Parts: sequence; structure tokens; C-alpha cells
Amino acid sequence: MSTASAPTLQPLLSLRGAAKTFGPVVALADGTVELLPGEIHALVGENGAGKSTLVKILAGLHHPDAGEFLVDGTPVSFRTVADSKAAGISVIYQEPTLFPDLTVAENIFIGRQPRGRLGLINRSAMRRAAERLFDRLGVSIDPDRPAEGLSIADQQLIEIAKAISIDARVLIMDEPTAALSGTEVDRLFGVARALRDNGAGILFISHRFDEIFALTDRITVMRDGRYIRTHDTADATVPQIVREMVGRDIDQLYPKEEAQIGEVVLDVSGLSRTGVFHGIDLQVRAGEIVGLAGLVGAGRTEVARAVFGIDPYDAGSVSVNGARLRGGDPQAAIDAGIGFVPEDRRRQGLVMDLSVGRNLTLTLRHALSRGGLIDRRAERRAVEEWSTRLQVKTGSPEFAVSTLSGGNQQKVVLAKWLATAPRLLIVDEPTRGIDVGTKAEVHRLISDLAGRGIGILMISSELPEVLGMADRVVVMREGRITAQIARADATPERVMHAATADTLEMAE
Amino acid sequence: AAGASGGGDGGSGADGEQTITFIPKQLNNPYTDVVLGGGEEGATAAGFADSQVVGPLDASASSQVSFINAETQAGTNVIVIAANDPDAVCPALEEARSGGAKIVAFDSDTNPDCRDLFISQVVAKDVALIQVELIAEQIGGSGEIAILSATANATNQNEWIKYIEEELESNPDYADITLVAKVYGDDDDTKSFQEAQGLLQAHPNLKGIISPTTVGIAATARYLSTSEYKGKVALTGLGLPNEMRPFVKDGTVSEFALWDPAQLGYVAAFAGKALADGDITGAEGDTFEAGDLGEREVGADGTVIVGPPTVFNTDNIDDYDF
Amino acid sequence: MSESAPTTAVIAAGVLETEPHGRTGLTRLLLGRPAIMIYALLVTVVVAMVSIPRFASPVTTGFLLLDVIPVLLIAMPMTLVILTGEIDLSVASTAGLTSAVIGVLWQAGLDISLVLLIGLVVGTVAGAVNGALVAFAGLPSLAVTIGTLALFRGLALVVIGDNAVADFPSELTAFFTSKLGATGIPTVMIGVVLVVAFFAVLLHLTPFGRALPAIGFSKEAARFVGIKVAQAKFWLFVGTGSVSALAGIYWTLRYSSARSDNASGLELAVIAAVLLGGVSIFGGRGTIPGVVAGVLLIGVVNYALRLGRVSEVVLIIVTGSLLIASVIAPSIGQYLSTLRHDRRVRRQLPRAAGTGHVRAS
Amino acid sequence: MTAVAVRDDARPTRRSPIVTALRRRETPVAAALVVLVLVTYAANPLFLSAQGVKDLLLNATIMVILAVGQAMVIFTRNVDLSVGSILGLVAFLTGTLFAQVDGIPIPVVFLAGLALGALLGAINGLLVTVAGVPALVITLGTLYVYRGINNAWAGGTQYFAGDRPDAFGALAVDTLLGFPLITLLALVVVIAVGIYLSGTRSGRDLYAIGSDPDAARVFGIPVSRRVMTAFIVNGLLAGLAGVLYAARFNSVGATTGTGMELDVVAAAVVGGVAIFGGSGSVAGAAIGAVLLTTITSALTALRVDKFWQQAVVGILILAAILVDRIAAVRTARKLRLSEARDV
Ligand SMILES: Nc1ncnc2c1ncn2[C@@H]1O[C@H](COP(=O)(O)OP(=O)(O)OP(=O)(O)O)[C@@H](O)[C@H]1O
Ligand SMILES: Nc1ncnc2c1ncn2[C@@H]1O[C@H](COP(=O)(O)OP(=O)(O)OP(=O)(O)O)[C@@H](O)[C@H]1O
Ligand SMILES: [Mg+2]
Ligand SMILES: [Mg+2]
Repeated sequence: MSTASAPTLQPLLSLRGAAKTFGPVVALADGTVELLPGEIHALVGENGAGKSTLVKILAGLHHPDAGEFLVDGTPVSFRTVADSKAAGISVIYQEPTLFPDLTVAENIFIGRQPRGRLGLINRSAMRRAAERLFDRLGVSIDPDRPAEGLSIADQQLIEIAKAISIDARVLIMDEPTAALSGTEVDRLFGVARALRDNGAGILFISHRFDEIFALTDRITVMRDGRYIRTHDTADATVPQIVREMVGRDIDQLYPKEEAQIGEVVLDVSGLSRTGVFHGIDLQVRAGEIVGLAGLVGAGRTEVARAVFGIDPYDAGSVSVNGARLRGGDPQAAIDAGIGFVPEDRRRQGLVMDLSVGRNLTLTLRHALSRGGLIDRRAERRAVEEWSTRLQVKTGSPEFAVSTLSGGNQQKVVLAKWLATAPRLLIVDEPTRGIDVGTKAEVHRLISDLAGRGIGILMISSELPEVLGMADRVVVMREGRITAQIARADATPERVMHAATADTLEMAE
Repeated sequence: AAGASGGGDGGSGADGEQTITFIPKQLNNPYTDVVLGGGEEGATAAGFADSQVVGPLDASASSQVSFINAETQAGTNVIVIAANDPDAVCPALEEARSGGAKIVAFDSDTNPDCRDLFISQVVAKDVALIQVELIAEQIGGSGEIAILSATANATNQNEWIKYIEEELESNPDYADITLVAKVYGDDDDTKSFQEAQGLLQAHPNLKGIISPTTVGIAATARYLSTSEYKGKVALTGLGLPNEMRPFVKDGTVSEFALWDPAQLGYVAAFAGKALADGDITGAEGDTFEAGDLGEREVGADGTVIVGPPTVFNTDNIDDYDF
Repeated sequence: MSESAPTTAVIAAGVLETEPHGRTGLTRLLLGRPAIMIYALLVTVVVAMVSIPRFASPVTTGFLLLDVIPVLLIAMPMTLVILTGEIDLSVASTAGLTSAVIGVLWQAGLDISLVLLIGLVVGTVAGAVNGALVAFAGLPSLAVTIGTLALFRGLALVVIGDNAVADFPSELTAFFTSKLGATGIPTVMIGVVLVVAFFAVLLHLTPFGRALPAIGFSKEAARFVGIKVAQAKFWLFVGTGSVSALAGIYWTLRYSSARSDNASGLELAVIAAVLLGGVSIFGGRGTIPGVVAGVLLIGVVNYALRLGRVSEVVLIIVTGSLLIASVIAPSIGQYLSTLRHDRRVRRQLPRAAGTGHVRAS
Repeated sequence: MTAVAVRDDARPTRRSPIVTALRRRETPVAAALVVLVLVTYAANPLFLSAQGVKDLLLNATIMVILAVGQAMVIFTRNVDLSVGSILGLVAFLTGTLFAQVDGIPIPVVFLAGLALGALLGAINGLLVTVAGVPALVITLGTLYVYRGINNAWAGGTQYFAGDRPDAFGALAVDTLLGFPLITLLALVVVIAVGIYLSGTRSGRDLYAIGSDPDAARVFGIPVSRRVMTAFIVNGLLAGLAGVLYAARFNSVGATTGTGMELDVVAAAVVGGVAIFGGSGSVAGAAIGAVLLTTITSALTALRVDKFWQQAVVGILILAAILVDRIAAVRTARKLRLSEARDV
């Protein structure tokens, strides 16, 4: 039997049988979790298992329809976020929630800015406090710059700084590492362990098993909105957890198929954007999966955006199937056969308030029109076909896509590009925030696409994913390509070296 | 205008059932209220079964048209209107006429083709002349003057201004007076106030201002009385005694003019009655009885004159209450 | 430790069976916002017919439609603009500028069809100015069009000054108030219906129209599917400009008076009608049928009250209250359905939740 | 657990105050105002005579108060279009009180006006926060409703300057060190609201709310209470403006304050207040208001053809937002390049 190692301790908080429904959707049927002081507790489950919903109940953002919630053994009922804060609970949400117009420092201290004379805010004290926090996390972000335009990784780091700056007894982190690279994750773990050693309880949500097993003391598994089981991490194994999460055994995680590699589909040469990336030379062939690796902030996303025409570039060229592509025009890129699954699903990948169906057909607006008018029947058919093919779980295609869980949302993004029958698909962090089951499906899909002759440019910060999937790994560092490594030669060490080394000599 | 036939069925009621509706330039304007007060009194005295006041809250011609349309459909016998634009209300009035209604314009005329009668306060030229006379006297017969009017399109204002300009040009007595500016306060207190202020700044040698509109003259007086120009720059024009009383008493304004607005409405009601009864057609020379005010005669262009303007000053202003 | 205890039937499969699901298909069509606006319109018409003498007549149709035409026209492109999350406050000034220009040109002796054509071009250019500033310079439309509201009205004054031009060809002005036989429907409604149909098809049935709600909800996500956000916005502003010019032409010829202050203040009336018609001011949501119903609803209420000789004072209070009610009603509905939902859930869930398996141990 | 201790020692400020001042959003507007005044003065020295300056300040006063209140609402990503109507109602209340209640003390009238303004603002705020509906729609609605109530209440009645005590009217005439009293009052308002917004926690919350309302809610900022505060303060200031209007102008009646709303929003926008919330300052809004009111006087003083005046105002508004935009784009580019160098 696997259970808490210190049953005598009074739990910091314990939630039992919590339920939460949204209209007909039961997001959480039996949310149960218990957090002891001085432990790091993992919460795992597939996309849509109800983890974030549970977190939001703990944070006072949602009111449970049923269930029991105890803090330090006393029943509580949080009406607002302020209540949970007062109880010493600090939360990092799955999606960063920063105020773009405020400075980084103010974002961290909003509502509890240091005060000086006359009770007015002391800005220099606030900035210094922010700098100290960043030193502790080992990052360098200017505390005086506005939060507007920060990369997702930086945003997530600020969220973390915000959370640890509060003297919280309970720290809840909903997929804090999804956007972070190895070094940053390591630093975060260091901070988390220090907090734990000081007696705080940490609830940690992640889809990455390596992290979970490296960091946590106990693991609680959820499935379909219900509590399944709690393990001591030391006694648990990955296959066991996965089986409990999915309710079945899953296949190989990186089902790489050998594909026929054909002509060059994408040819990027000498692409530069001042201050962002320089002299990018990159080719992707039909049927080939090219992994673009590097640390967060290496400029991979920027290259992809420039190739697709979202951002302009200053020099160089992009050709698809030998034809030069006009810069700064995504529609031209789409017409040339490029699809782009961006890294920020909520803001770039989907129109969250639009229905699942309308999101799916946004890329098909022209393809579905006859004589200038949309063919409604064909539209419905396309929606049905693609949501079935990718097994998008939703009550109706007319529901807003925002009501889907993260994983299902990602499937919608993929589906809308697959429906355009692209020749080249750029996927930026395609499995970020996606559970193992779905992840395997996404990998199979990508592999399958390559098998059908589509060129894939896959940006990923997960090294195993890159190594498992890519035919060729291209490594970027500080806006430049530092290595191109064939599948056979690609080892974690070589890739990491290229991503972090000081010289460019190792480029092949 | 064939479409209006549906509204015509109330148009030829027997004597006791006739209805009259007043459509002023704008509701909730103190001058208008005095006019309409006289109008309602006249309507009762003349024997209308029902009298109504409808109109827009903004002084726009297009909203007046909507009211004319509604009255057309309601089968009103007499529509009395002060037009915000002489032409814009015409098609609607034509439609009302073809439905059987009689149209009396008052205060501000419409295009003569689309009304039966125009009840004018005074002879337009008289109003212009008296204002020129007053200002000339107040500034000592020479110097720069300016005009602060209502809206740029107001029919009556523009006619007076035209006569004022002509008189200044042609009359040798006024050879030393130069009209340096015309500005428009849109019959809005704030705007008129600021226009007055602008005038004084732009024309440092300004000796006098004529404001032929009640809102304009009051706002200008308010500005002058709170500034260093008080007593130095003369002001005259057309104003309501109740509104101007403090400025006359504190010396900002020495004399200004106006007719009795109530009489305007009163006469219009009787004119409407005479038209509706078929006693007159609006031709030159027609005469009708206007209650307490006695007999009136229709002049050229179907115009009826109510009476001469009165000049108000410290001596007589307390005798009036409107 | 065993796997989770068997689920109670109530919340099997992650879905509450007893709970009404979201509206889809026909229900959404019959209970959606546009449908409700149309019901509200019909009810208002019936109430007016019963309670206001003479309302039920073809004359009403004629006068009422003549009054609402400018708002109805401008509301069409405005719907699309607001749908993309922008706004155009300069429409009435554009109409005024058009009116001033055609007045001056006609007085200068140009041929009337040439005059009207130039008027249309002027409005289109005005719209293009807005469009360029908003779409290509990236300025906030609310601010830009407050500026051009002043600018275009100012230019109208520059063009025509304090003159009013009235002597337009009488056949033309008569045409603008003429009716289609005995129906009472103004002849110009044919053109108006064409404009309405054009925008309805554009919004609801074309690829361009499909892109607009996406832009309204999220510009960024729209760009990532190749939607040319800036271009689309530019053309929508060109649309409001040229339709405002049409409204200006209509205004000038209906009242046969070209003046600088024509149609002033109309922008707020248009926006009120569009919002009443169910278009979200934040963009993304809205339909042409809903807006048409909204415009007509305000028109009918106004006309009925005027015919009933209810004071203009009451009228503006009613307009304002309608607008407030139209946005608050859905919130109240939402609140009530949440209450109902909570009650139902509370009745059912305690059995489901808290049953055993609190902790594995 | 280690809370971050906040100490007041250590590192010096990095940017020089002059550079910071030049970067502020309100700098271009202030510069435009100075240039405008100087050019006009050169052409017509009367523009800066004692009376001229007094007039300029008095004209700006009411608009400044309104713009400051409006800016506060706009910071929260809302807007209040009903301010003109609120001003009208309060101005009429002021007139009524003086005319109907003999010898009523002036401070009582001020309090009554502020109270009515705050009440009307609170109604807006309640509708916006409780019903959770967009402010633009709600306040467009209350713009009509308040105006209708004003019309129904006032009818054709107007109260004139003569109906009010001289001491009240003197507020808009008397000066202290060359500054009209009511202008000094406006200045106090700007400073007080400015300090509240930039220097207090709850004031900063308003910017956070405008920057991202959803994040603010998730973060636990009492969004409704703060937005409510902004609307009440705005109503209060519109009420103050209403009372001062009655002191300054001749008549108050049914139409007082009509059509002011867009001018007020324009003033805030010209002063660098971002229309979608989150950034700008009340000082900027105040300067914007002064600029917009001054331009009218300046054009008249320069004897610019009156038909051109409105067009010039329009061009000015467009220029102001363009300048603001160009500055923002340049800062963003600089940020990108400087960070690239750091990497
Ligand atoms: N506001 C909402 N309205 C309707 N349904 C919702 C809402 N929030 C969550 N859901 C639904 O509740 C379920 C649980 O969602 P939740 O976000 O808690 O999952 P999760 O475990 O965090 O998944 P992921 O790993 O993808 O983040 C999903 O089916 C989701 O669609
Ligand atoms: N160390 C850093 N600290 C802060 N900002 C950085 C850093 N390095 C790069 N940046 C900024 O981040 C951006 C590049 O991030 P981008 O998202 O393109 O990287 P990436 O390689 O795609 O990473 P990922 O996709 O994993 O987030 C650039 O705008 C750059 O200015
Ligand atoms: Mg989640
Ligand atoms: Mg990236």
C-alpha cells in the first residue's frame, strides 16, 4: 500500500469529494487531495482530468458544488481569491496572468507594494526587491520594463517570482515548467526544495514524469474528474501511474516511423532579423522531421514566425518548393502549403470565444467557399470529419473552444492545419501541456504526416521529444544556428552542448 | 404626396373639433416657452378643441420633419411651426397640406411656398434698424462692432443680419462704424460665452457687440460682467427681460430690445383658426380677428406682423415679466 | 488500494444528464439574441397597433421607414466594424461632409449625377482616412474617429460655411419621399434592402465575413490563420465611409437641404441601435438580422410615442432604458440559470460526492 | 519561508530624471500646448494679457476636472459617456437650490452637487459591475436617461446668474495670485487624484484592472469595488464640474452640458490616456483638456476663419494620438534592440 509517509502530521489543506460543474459539464466529480507541511505533492492526470479546476477551487476562484475543504483541520469556504491568499495559499496558474501595461516589478508586488513615507508606494524599494527575487531564481529581467511583449518563459518566471515572494505556507503550481528550459527548471526545483525544507507544502502539476519523479514526495492521480489514488513517489513507477491516469496501457511514446525523405520543401537561407536572429540557413525535405532545439529564448519561435510571415525579416529568403515566399504575409505562406501550430495556444492558436467548429474551419474559409459564398454543408462535413479524426472531446462543435481542456484544444489547432493538407507543418511546442496519452497521439499524428510526405519543422524544448521524433536536429543558440545533427549522431549531450557552448565551431 | 391621404380623414372636422399643434424650434427653451404660452392661450380663446405642443429637444430640422409627419398622420387641422431650416421642412409640410392641414409659420419662416401664413414678430427690417440704432448710440457713433448670432443657418437671424449690414453700409450716420466679425454661439450658453470671449481677444479695439438672440445676449452679458470689459464694451440685441435684468441693473447692458413673444403665439393661433374655418386663404389683404389684440391684416408674401419691438432699459425693465 | 468506487449514474461520463446542454442548432436559432430582438420588435408593433390610434396604417410604414433609413444604412457597416472590435464615431460627420459637398457642387452647376458620384467618393475617401489610421497606423479607432468626427464636420463647415443649398431637382427630391404604390413603403427602400442584403451576405456567408468575428475576439489568433487583419479593417472603414455618404445623399435629397450640420449627432443613435441589436461592443458577437430588428425597434418605439404625442423627454428616457435593459437582460438570465443549475446540482451531487475513498491508505 | 524583505538602502536610480521626464507620454502634449500659446502670443499679445490668461484658465477648468475623472474610469478599461448629462443635472440642481432655498449656504450647495454627482456615478458603476456589462453601452444608456430626467425636471425653466448669490459667481471671477479660485480648486483635484493613482496600492489596482481585467480577478484584486470607486469619483468630479459650471456660466437648464462627453474623452486621449485602459496619467488628461480648450481660444485670437476651427481641432486630436503612437513604437523598438544586445 502506498500512502503518506507522515500520517501523524496535520495536513495544511485537504479537499474531499469536491465537485464542480459548468452547465452540463462535470469538470470535477470527486476532487480529493491532501497536502502535508514539508512535502512536494504531484497531481497528475490526463488533459481534462480536472486538475486545474481543483486548483481553482483551492485558490477560491471557483466555489465547489459539493465536498469538504479543510485548512489546518478547520472547514473553510473561500468566497474570493483574497480569502485563499489570507489563508497563506499562493497559486501559479496554468496560464500566466500578467498585467501587460505594468512594469515587471509592479506585476510581482501588485496589491502589496512596499510603502514609504506618507504611506505612498516606494518604487525603488520595489525594484530592488524584484531584483533580489530574480537573483534567487537566477534570471535577468529588467524590473522596470513593462510586462508587455515578454516571452512565455519570462512570463512564467515572473509568475514564479510573484508566488515565492509571498510568505505562503502553501504553494500551488499548475504546470509551471511547461514553458521553461532545463536550467530554469533546475533553478525552480532548487527554490521549491528550499521552500519545502522550510515547512511549506507544495502542490505541483506537470505532465513530465522526469520532473515529477525528480522533485516530488507523493503523487495523486486523477482521472475523469475523480480521485484515483495517492502514491509515495519512491514506491511508484511510471507505467503504473500512466495506467491509472489513462485507465489502460499506452503505446510507445515516440512512435517514429521511417519515412521516405524527398525533395526540399522549405528552404530558408540567410534569414536575419536585427536583434533577434542572424543568418539562419535551414532546409526541410518532404517526409522529414526537423527538430529545432535550443534553450528558451534562443529565437526558435521568432524564426518560425518570420518564416510563416507573422513577423518581417531584414535579410535572407524563404522558399517553398523552390518558389520564393513573400515575407510578412501569412496567407501567402498558407497558400504555399505551410501550416503553423504556434506555441501560445490560447492567444495565437485558437480564437477562444469562437466555437470549435468555426475554429476548425478558419483555415478553410476560402477552400470551403463556392462562388464566393461559404458552402455550409461542406463546412459541417469538414468539422465532423476532423473532430472525429483527432477525437476532439466536446459536447457539440457549436460550444466555444474555451470550454475544452488544454489537450483537446491543442487537437483543434492541429486539426485545423491538417485540414488544409499542408506540405510543410511548423509545430512550435506541439505537446506543451498535453498529457501522456494525447502526447503519444500527437506524436503518432506528426509521424504519420511525415510518412505521407509532409515536411515537419518541430520546435521543442523537450529533449527526449526532439531526439525521439526528429530525423535531423538543428540547434539554435542566441539567434544563430550552432549545429545540425543527423538522427544517428544525436545524443542529449551533443544537443545540449550546441545549445549552451560558447563557440560556434562545432557546427557541422 | 399622394401617400398622405391616409392621414387626411381628420382634416375637415366641424367647428368644435378642430385641433392645433405647435412645433417650436426646440422644446425647453425659455423664449419658446413664452411664445407657446401665448399660443396655447390663443388656441383656447380661438376655440380649438385641442391644442398640443410637440417638438425636438435639439434645434434640428430633421427631427421637426418627424413631428410634422406624425401630426399629418394624426390629422391635425392646423400646424404652427417655427422652422429650423426653411427648406428641409417643406416636403413634409406639403404632405401635411395635401392631407388637409393648414400651415402657419411663426417666429422663423419656412419657404413661403409651403405654408399658408407667416406670423412675424415685427418687420424684419425694423428689428435690424433698432439694433443698429441702439449700438450706435451706445458706442458714440464710431468704432468696431461685431455680431454674435445663433446658428449659422437660422432664417430669421440671417435676415436681420443682412439688414444690419445693409444699413451700416448705406446710412452715412454709421460711416464710422465697422462690422469686424460675425460669430455663432449656436444658441448654446457655453458656446456663446466662449465666442464672446474670443471676439474680445481677437479684436482688441472692439467697442460693441450686437447679439440678436436671447441666449447669445445673455451669455455675452455674463461674460462681460465677469471680465475687465464690463462697462467698456457695449452690448445690445434681442433679450428676455427676466434674463437680462441683473445685467441691466449692474450696468453691463444699457438698452436692448424685444417684442412680446406671447403675442406671437397668440396671433398664430387665431390665424390658424381663421385659415381652418376658411375665413381667409392667406392672400395679401385678408384680415382676421386676433382676440384681444384686435384685427390683423395679411401683408405681402402672406406675412402677418404682430407688433413693434420694445426697448428695455433700467427705467422700464421691471414692468415686464417674461 | 482499489480503483475508484463506481460512479453514481448522475455524473457518469463527465456529463450531467439532467442538465440542459448548451443551445445548438434549431434551439439556438429560435432562442438566440437576434431571434429575441425580432420577437421584441413584433410584440412592440402589435402593442402599438392596439394602443395607438392610427398606428396601423400604411402611412406609418412610410413615415417610419423614411425616418429610420439613415440609421439603418449606417448600422450595416457599423455592425461589421464593431464586430471586429473597432468603432466608427465619424459616420455622421461623414454624412454631413457629403451633404455639404454635394450642395456646393450642385450650386456650382455640375450635373446632378456627377455631383452625387463625387459625394460618394468623398465619403469613401473619408472612410479610407479612418481606415488607414486605424488599420495601418494601428491607432485606436475610438480615439481616431473622435478626431475625424471633429475634422469631417469641420471640413463640411469649410466647404459650405453657413449656407444651405435647397434647390435640388424636384423630381429627384420627390423620388426620395415617394412610395411604392399603396403599400406606403418608400421607393428608396429597394436600395436600402439591397445594402442590407449585401452586408448580411458579406458577414454571414462569405469567407471575408467568417474572418470578422475571429478578428473581433482575437486579432492575434486571426493573424495566425492568415487573416489580413489590417486590410479587413481598412475595407470595413471604407465601407462605413461610403455608406455614410449614401446616408448623407439620402438626407440631403429627402430634406432637400444641404447643410454643414446635417445628420449631426446621428453616430450615437446608430451605435445605440447596433448595440441594441445584440452586437457586442467588445467585438466578435453580432448578426445583421439582430441589428435590423434593433434599428426597427427603436424606430417603431419612437414613432409610436410621437404619434401618441408622448413627450420627447419620455422618448429619450425610453431609448436609454432600452439600451441598458438590452445588455442587462442577458446577465439576469445568466444569473437565474446559474441559480437553477446550482439548485439542481445541490439536489443531486451530495450523493455522488464525499462517498468513501477519501485517502488511499 | 522567505518573504522578500524590503529595504530602503542600496543601488542608485538608473535613469536620470530628465530622460524619464522626456519619455513620459504627456511630454509631447505639454510641448504642443507651450508652442501653441507662444505662437498665439507672438501674433496677438492680448492672448496673454491678465484677462486673457484668466479666460484661458477658466475655460480649461471645468474640462480639466471632467477629464481627470474620465481618465480614472478609462484606466480601468471602462468609459463614462454620461458625464455631460451628470454635469447638466447637477448644474440645474445648483440653480434650483439657489433659486428655491433662500440664503442656502454655498458649501451646502457644493455638497449637494457632489452628492448627486456621486450618486449618478454610482448608478453607472453599479450597472457596470453588478450586471457585468460594457460601460460604453451602459453609459450611453444613462447619457440618454439622465438627460431625459434633466429635461423632465427642468422643462423650459432656466436659472440665470442673477438668481445666484454674488459670492457664488465670484468664485469664477476672483483670483489668487492671478489664478482664478476655481482653477486652483481644479489643480488641487488633479494633484489629489494623481497622487492616489500613482502612489497608493488601490490606485495602482486601477491600472492593473485596465491592463487585464481577467487577470486582475484571478489575482484577487477587488475589481468590482475598484471600478465602482472610479465611477463614483468620476461622478463626483462631474458633479463638482456641474456646480462650477453654474458659477461660471449664465444659464443652467435642460440642455446644459449636452454633447460634452466626446470632448472629454478626446481630452483624455489627447493627453496620452490609452483608450483601452492600463496606461496614462491624470496629469496628461489635464494637459489634454487645457490644450483642447486653448486651441479654440487661440484660433479665435489668431482670427483663423471660424469655419476652419473645428477642422483644426480634429487634426490636433489625430496628431496627438499619432505622436503618442510613434513614441510607443520607438520605445518598443529600442527595448527589442537593447535586449538583443544584452543577450
Ligand atoms: N469554465 C468552464 N466551462 C466549461 N467547462 C469547463 C470550464 N473549465 C473547465 N471545464 C471543463 O472541465 C474539465 C476539466 O478541465 P481542467 O482544466 O480542470 O483540466 P486539467 O486537468 O487541468 O487539464 P490540462 O492538463 O489539459 O490542463 C474539462 O473537460 C474542461 O473542458
Ligand atoms: N535570457 C533572456 N532573457 C530574457 N529575454 C530573452 C532572453 N533570451 C532571449 N530573450 C528574448 O526572448 C525572445 C526569444 O524567445 P523565443 O520564444 O523566440 O525563444 P524560443 O527559442 O522560441 O524559446 P521557446 O520557444 O522555448 O519559448 C526574444 O524576443 C529575445 O529578445
Ligand atoms: Mg490544467
Ligand atoms: Mg518559443
